[in-house]
Amino acid sequence: MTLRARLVVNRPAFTLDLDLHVAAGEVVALLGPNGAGKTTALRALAGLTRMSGGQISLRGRPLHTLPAESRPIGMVFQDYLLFPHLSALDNVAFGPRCQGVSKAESRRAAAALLERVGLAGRASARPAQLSGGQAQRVALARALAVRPELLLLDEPLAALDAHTRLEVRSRLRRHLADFDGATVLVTHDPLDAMVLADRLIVIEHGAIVQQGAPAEVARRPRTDYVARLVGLNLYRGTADGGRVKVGELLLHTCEQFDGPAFVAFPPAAVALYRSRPDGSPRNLWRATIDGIERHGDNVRVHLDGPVTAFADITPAAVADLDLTPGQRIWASVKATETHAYPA
Amino acid sequence: MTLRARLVVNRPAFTLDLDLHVAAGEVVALLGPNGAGKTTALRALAGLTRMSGGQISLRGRPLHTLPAESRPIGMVFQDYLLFPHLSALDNVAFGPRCQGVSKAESRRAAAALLERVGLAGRASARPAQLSGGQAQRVALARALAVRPELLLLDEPLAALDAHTRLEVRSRLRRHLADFDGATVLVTHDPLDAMVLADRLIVIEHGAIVQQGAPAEVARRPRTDYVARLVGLNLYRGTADGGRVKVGELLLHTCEQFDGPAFVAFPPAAVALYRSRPDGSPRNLWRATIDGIERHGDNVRVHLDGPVTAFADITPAAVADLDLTPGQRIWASVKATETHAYPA
Amino acid sequence: MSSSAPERLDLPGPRREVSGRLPWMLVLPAVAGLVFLVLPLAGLLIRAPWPTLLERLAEPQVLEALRLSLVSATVATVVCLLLGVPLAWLLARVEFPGRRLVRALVTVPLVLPPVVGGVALLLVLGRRGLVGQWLEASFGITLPFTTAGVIVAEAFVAMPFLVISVEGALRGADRRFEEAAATLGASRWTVFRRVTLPMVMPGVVAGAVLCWARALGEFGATITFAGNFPGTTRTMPLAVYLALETEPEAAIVLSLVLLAVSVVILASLRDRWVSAP
Amino acid sequence: MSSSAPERLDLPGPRREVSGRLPWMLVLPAVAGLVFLVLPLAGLLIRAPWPTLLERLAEPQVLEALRLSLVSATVATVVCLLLGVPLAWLLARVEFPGRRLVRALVTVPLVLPPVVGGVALLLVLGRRGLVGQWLEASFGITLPFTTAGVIVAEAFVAMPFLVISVEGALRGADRRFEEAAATLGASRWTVFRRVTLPMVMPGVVAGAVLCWARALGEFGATITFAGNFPGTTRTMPLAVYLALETEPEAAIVLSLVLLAVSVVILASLRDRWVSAP
Amino acid sequence: GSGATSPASEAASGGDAKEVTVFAAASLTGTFTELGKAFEAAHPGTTVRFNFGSSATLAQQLVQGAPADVFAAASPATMKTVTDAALAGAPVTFVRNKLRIAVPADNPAQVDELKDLADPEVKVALCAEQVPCGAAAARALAAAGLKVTPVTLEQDVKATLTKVRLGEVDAALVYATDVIASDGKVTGIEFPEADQAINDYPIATLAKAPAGEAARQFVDLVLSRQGRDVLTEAGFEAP
Ligand SMILES: Nc1ncnc2c1ncn2[C@@H]1O[C@H](COP(=O)(O)OP(=O)(O)OP(=O)(O)O)[C@@H](O)[C@H]1O
Ligand SMILES: Nc1ncnc2c1ncn2[C@@H]1O[C@H](COP(=O)(O)OP(=O)(O)OP(=O)(O)O)[C@@H](O)[C@H]1O
Ligand SMILES: [Mg+2]
Ligand SMILES: [Mg+2]
Repeated sequence: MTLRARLVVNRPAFTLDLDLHVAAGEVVALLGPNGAGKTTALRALAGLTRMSGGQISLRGRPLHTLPAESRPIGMVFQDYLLFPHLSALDNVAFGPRCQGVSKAESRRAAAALLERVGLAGRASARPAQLSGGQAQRVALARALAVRPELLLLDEPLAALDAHTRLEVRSRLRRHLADFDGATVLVTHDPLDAMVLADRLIVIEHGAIVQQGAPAEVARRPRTDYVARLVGLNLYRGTADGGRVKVGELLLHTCEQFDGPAFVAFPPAAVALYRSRPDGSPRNLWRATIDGIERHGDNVRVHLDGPVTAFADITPAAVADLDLTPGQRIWASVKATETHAYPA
Repeated sequence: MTLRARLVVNRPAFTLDLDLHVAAGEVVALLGPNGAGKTTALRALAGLTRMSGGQISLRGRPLHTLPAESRPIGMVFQDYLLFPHLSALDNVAFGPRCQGVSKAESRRAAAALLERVGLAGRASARPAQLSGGQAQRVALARALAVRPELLLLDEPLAALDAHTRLEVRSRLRRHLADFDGATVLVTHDPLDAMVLADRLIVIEHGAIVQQGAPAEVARRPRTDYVARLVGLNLYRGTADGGRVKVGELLLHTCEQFDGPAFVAFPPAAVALYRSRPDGSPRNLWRATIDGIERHGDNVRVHLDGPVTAFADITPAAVADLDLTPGQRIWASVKATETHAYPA
Repeated sequence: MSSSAPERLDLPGPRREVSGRLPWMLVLPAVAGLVFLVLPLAGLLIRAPWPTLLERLAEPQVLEALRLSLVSATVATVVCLLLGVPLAWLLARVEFPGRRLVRALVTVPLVLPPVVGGVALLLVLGRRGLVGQWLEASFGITLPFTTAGVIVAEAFVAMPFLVISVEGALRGADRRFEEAAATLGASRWTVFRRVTLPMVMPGVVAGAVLCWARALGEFGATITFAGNFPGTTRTMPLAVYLALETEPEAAIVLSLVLLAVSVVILASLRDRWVSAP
Repeated sequence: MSSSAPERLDLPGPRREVSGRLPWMLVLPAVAGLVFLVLPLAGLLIRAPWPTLLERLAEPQVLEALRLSLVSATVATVVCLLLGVPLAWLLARVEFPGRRLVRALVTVPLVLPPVVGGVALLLVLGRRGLVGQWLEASFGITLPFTTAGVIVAEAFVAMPFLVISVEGALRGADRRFEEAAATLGASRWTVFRRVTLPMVMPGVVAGAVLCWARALGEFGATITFAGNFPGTTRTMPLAVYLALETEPEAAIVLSLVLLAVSVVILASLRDRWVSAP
Repeated sequence: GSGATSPASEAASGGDAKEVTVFAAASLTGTFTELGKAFEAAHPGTTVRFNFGSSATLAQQLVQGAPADVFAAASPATMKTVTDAALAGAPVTFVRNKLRIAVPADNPAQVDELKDLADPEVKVALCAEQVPCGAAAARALAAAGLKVTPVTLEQDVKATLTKVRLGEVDAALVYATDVIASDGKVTGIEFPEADQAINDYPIATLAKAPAGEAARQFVDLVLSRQGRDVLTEAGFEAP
């Protein structure tokens, strides 16, 4: 293990208490809703927020006793924090300079890094003259420039446009693959997390609610937040063989087991009917339309009823069914698309 | 037309020159790569950046002769700019107070707006105590509080987590639907643009490169940036009946016309083969693998060759084909999936 | 390990800063600077005639001078705030021709030896002065040799401190918050009052402290413009000057009284104000 | 219309500000403040004996005093920067017990009447002073009656201006940039030198200007501590004071020379520094 | 406070003058304060308000229209500024002040007479020639035919005395009154050349004296036997 940490931060209305273990070369993504404590956790790792308890060790050496500047970390901040009085180049060269590298050498390294993030032409610009996304890329280059053992990224791609994002994401991925230290990445974007991370840690209210490989988390969400993140409808209930009781509703599933359970199905698996259908779907309930919005090429329908659910249907289907908010409707899901797993 | 504007801003290394017409109740999304001039355009509309030329009229009245504070606008900034010395509530109440509404009434309205963005519980927090996403939502509420005729949003959802984003997005959508003024929205997220906007304007290097309904733009991208944004491979060539010549390569398409043309096909339509296939696909070429990355549940393969392209294939296919970067390979696309349209 | 109860950190010292060791390159000169500023005070304390100190403090003249000093310095500071903060704003936020010259002119009262400043005030606001004549004829106001004159002299000498501090703070402030306020419909006055001013409050407080302290110690302009009448214009520094004529020890006592009062006032006020935003 | 050539805006006036009309609530007091500061200067200008002015300026004694004033004020400002900026940093960035008291003590030289300040300096650094005795015995250094003494007196009186301005600027600066620098491996000293200091440069410049101007106008402490001898310790304010005793016109001329020189220097320097970041 | 109008104009508007405003040189602080009390005792209902300062500053204030009844200056030159402006009647010299050599109580440089000051080893402080004590010192030294190089030329006699009190200089030329006021911390040495450099203190009522009669009565008190006793006790000499 490269990084082993227990991070405890107490604030008046908020407590963070996390165990974080990241192997050498591993990329861990920290996901969670706004205010979950992701930034706080990164700041504690960086030595910028005092911990109320816990400890951090990196490659066996204790880190929490070191001041921020002695920790072998690189950090990209949520709002960049580029030094306003230095050019983009000098911002990137700042770290190497602090490590005692000569001025000329630092600038050469910085220029190379700026090139890598596609900003060779803006090297002499001040941060105030950079657009939001340009600034973000300079911040990324600045953090990479110190050749850190632990890389901390607070939403490194949030301000990038889709085009640049793809490029920087895949470059970042390659860099992270070369990188033999530990990486902790905060992001809101499930795609970033899936592409970049080897493991996801989902935190809510300062505590871990789920962790695992991206595919595992995506398949078996354990909280509403994760379910929305990966685009599934999720319920908690009690399994009894092949059936799970969720409130009033009984859902048939493929899995067979007993006890507390989660049930999940994708919005696209939900079919809607104006009148009660006489078909094979085993899971059927009466719902009220709460809202309709475009969602990619499809339309996402918000359903209220014994369970709240999203249904994704085609625009053609919306026209056929003549759906309007407030309307009563039948919803069904095939048992084969409904997955249950122990809670 | 509610808003008619021609925005001209000259900077040493950058010129913005846009025509912008937004109808009452219409939502226009401004998309473009980093540094394209999106923020500059919004600032010119708001009266914060001096225009070098052009004019703005809103409901027939000239706007460009008014100072910023007299323009009936609401603006959400890319980096929030919440007043650090005021509580969240007082930030939101600031606008109404400036319009002469009584203190008690302003605070009531502000509290209602905070409730709408789901932050009723953080009303008394200072901006420094809010997480990034919370701050963004307060900024949104603050801009809505002035009941603007023209709403300017600079990446209003960028810092929100997927869960909150969905909620705030659909709430924002509902608000924009009620709203009878014009809205201009800057975003990097194609989904935000598709869901929220009635029309997209894509700008690059300060000029409009494409505009139209979201579906139209998504189907027929006209620049590389837009193609990546909507996830298509795009090439420019010369059509000659059902065939388009792109560099060395001849691509067969469904459409029949002559002259300069764009050709587009989705990455998922690209099939890869270790040896030359003997099948129906008419469009076949030899490519080199430039990179491989996870992309959602699939794998995205970067191809080099007569044309550069992305191919999305399943992880199982990667294993079967035993793909590695640098490898030579055959790529094909069916003519039925290849769309051409005049350039 | 991952499920163990949170352990307390074992940090050396009770107040260890997160951001590391103090750099001696900064601490050493800082301490040297502090010693340089405070040591002369120690000299005064050693020389002070402690036995007679209390009895001197009870003299009504001393209390009168102290009260007058505090009142006039405070009123002068208020005057400076009312005129100086807008002036600083003008210099920092409005482009006008000759701004550079105006900015340099603001420092004039700083460079002018205070006694000459007093003469200049007499030339302008004295009974036969340019403006003074007219003030007396039209409104019956005479400033020289009155408490109002003391305030005018102190404000004249102390205002540059305020203006320059506040201007520096204004230039350092992020103007984009003002832009955000403008998009919310705030006029420049509202922006100033509700956004700019609260954001530069630490700078204003620092300026006001400088201004108040300078006004409290003002001597040359005051004695020249307002004279030296007990009860109306004899502030502590003037009393100190007269005491130097007769008994130098008394002058030290009076200075220490002035210092003690101002240190107590500053120590009790400033942190509260400064830490507000 | 959408394809017409860009038209020039027809804006009233050549320098119209984007953010709207100037608020009279600010402009009025600002102008009043400016008049208040500059009007007495007008009084001096009117009274100045213009015919004899040039001839007086040619006097070698005047040039000597001017040179001495500029040199000693500049050296004193450098001393204040070297000691005062670290002290301001200590007060703004390091928590230590008694910080509030120390912050108030820093203002002591402001409140102390300058003559008493000079006496205090003599008590400590004079020939028989606490430290002065030892300085003379060990290093043969005596400060009173030397140019070094002038610098010490000026630095003592002027340093609080620098410390308080810079401290205000430091408190106003966004500390998160310092955090970012720390994560890049910068020690607190490097953070200070390469991030904090450049970011608060406008505040430092403002403080240095105040400090320099105050040192240039220093009179009481200088004459008391360093004495008054042409060529070594007679600065312009001392020359002005003595001239005032016999010919007030000459004093006005000397003051105007001092003012003109400082206004020219400040007007030519400050904008360049201030607008840098 | 009562700051809106000046004390003197209040007295003037009272018709029957109840207040005498005296502008006096700072070196008269002790003696005049005592005489003021005596005057108030002798004229119940009348108060004396003093404005002590440097004679030059006071003259400047008077020329600029300061309302005052009496001006007592520390040198004829400053009085002349006021009489030249036709602001005062004929001045009368009411006391004179003689120079002394002042040395620290332990007299480290063993100074006994004026010519010792010419020794380059002796650190000497003099008043600047622009102020009365400096002018007097120059005259005395000229009379003795001595060339003294001081280390400093002080702006007033008290500043000069301070340098001696604190031992910064070995000797200085100050007034006899200053030596007496120093309470033994400074030793005064008489020297014969002092007779050539006597400083006169003139006093005058001002032309537009609002207190009129009372002002003349105060001047009379200063010139009276009682006034002379107070002044000579402080070290002044009768003219
Ligand atoms: N300086 C502070 N003082 C008090 N509370 C704070 C402070 N900074 C953050 N908080 C609170 O601590 C909690 C965690 O904040 P944090 O910034 O770590 O969230 P986050 O997960 O990074 O959210 P986001 O995704 O919105 O950036 C939030 O409730 C926030 O309001
Ligand atoms: N104050 C400035 N001075 C000079 N150039 C600037 C300034 N602000 C922006 N620019 C330049 O103007 C161009 C447009 O910038 P703008 O901020 O409008 O881009 P943007 O489209 O909003 O980008 P992003 O998506 O990254 O926010 C960029 O090339 C940028 O570098
Ligand atoms: Mg965060
Ligand atoms: Mg932008």
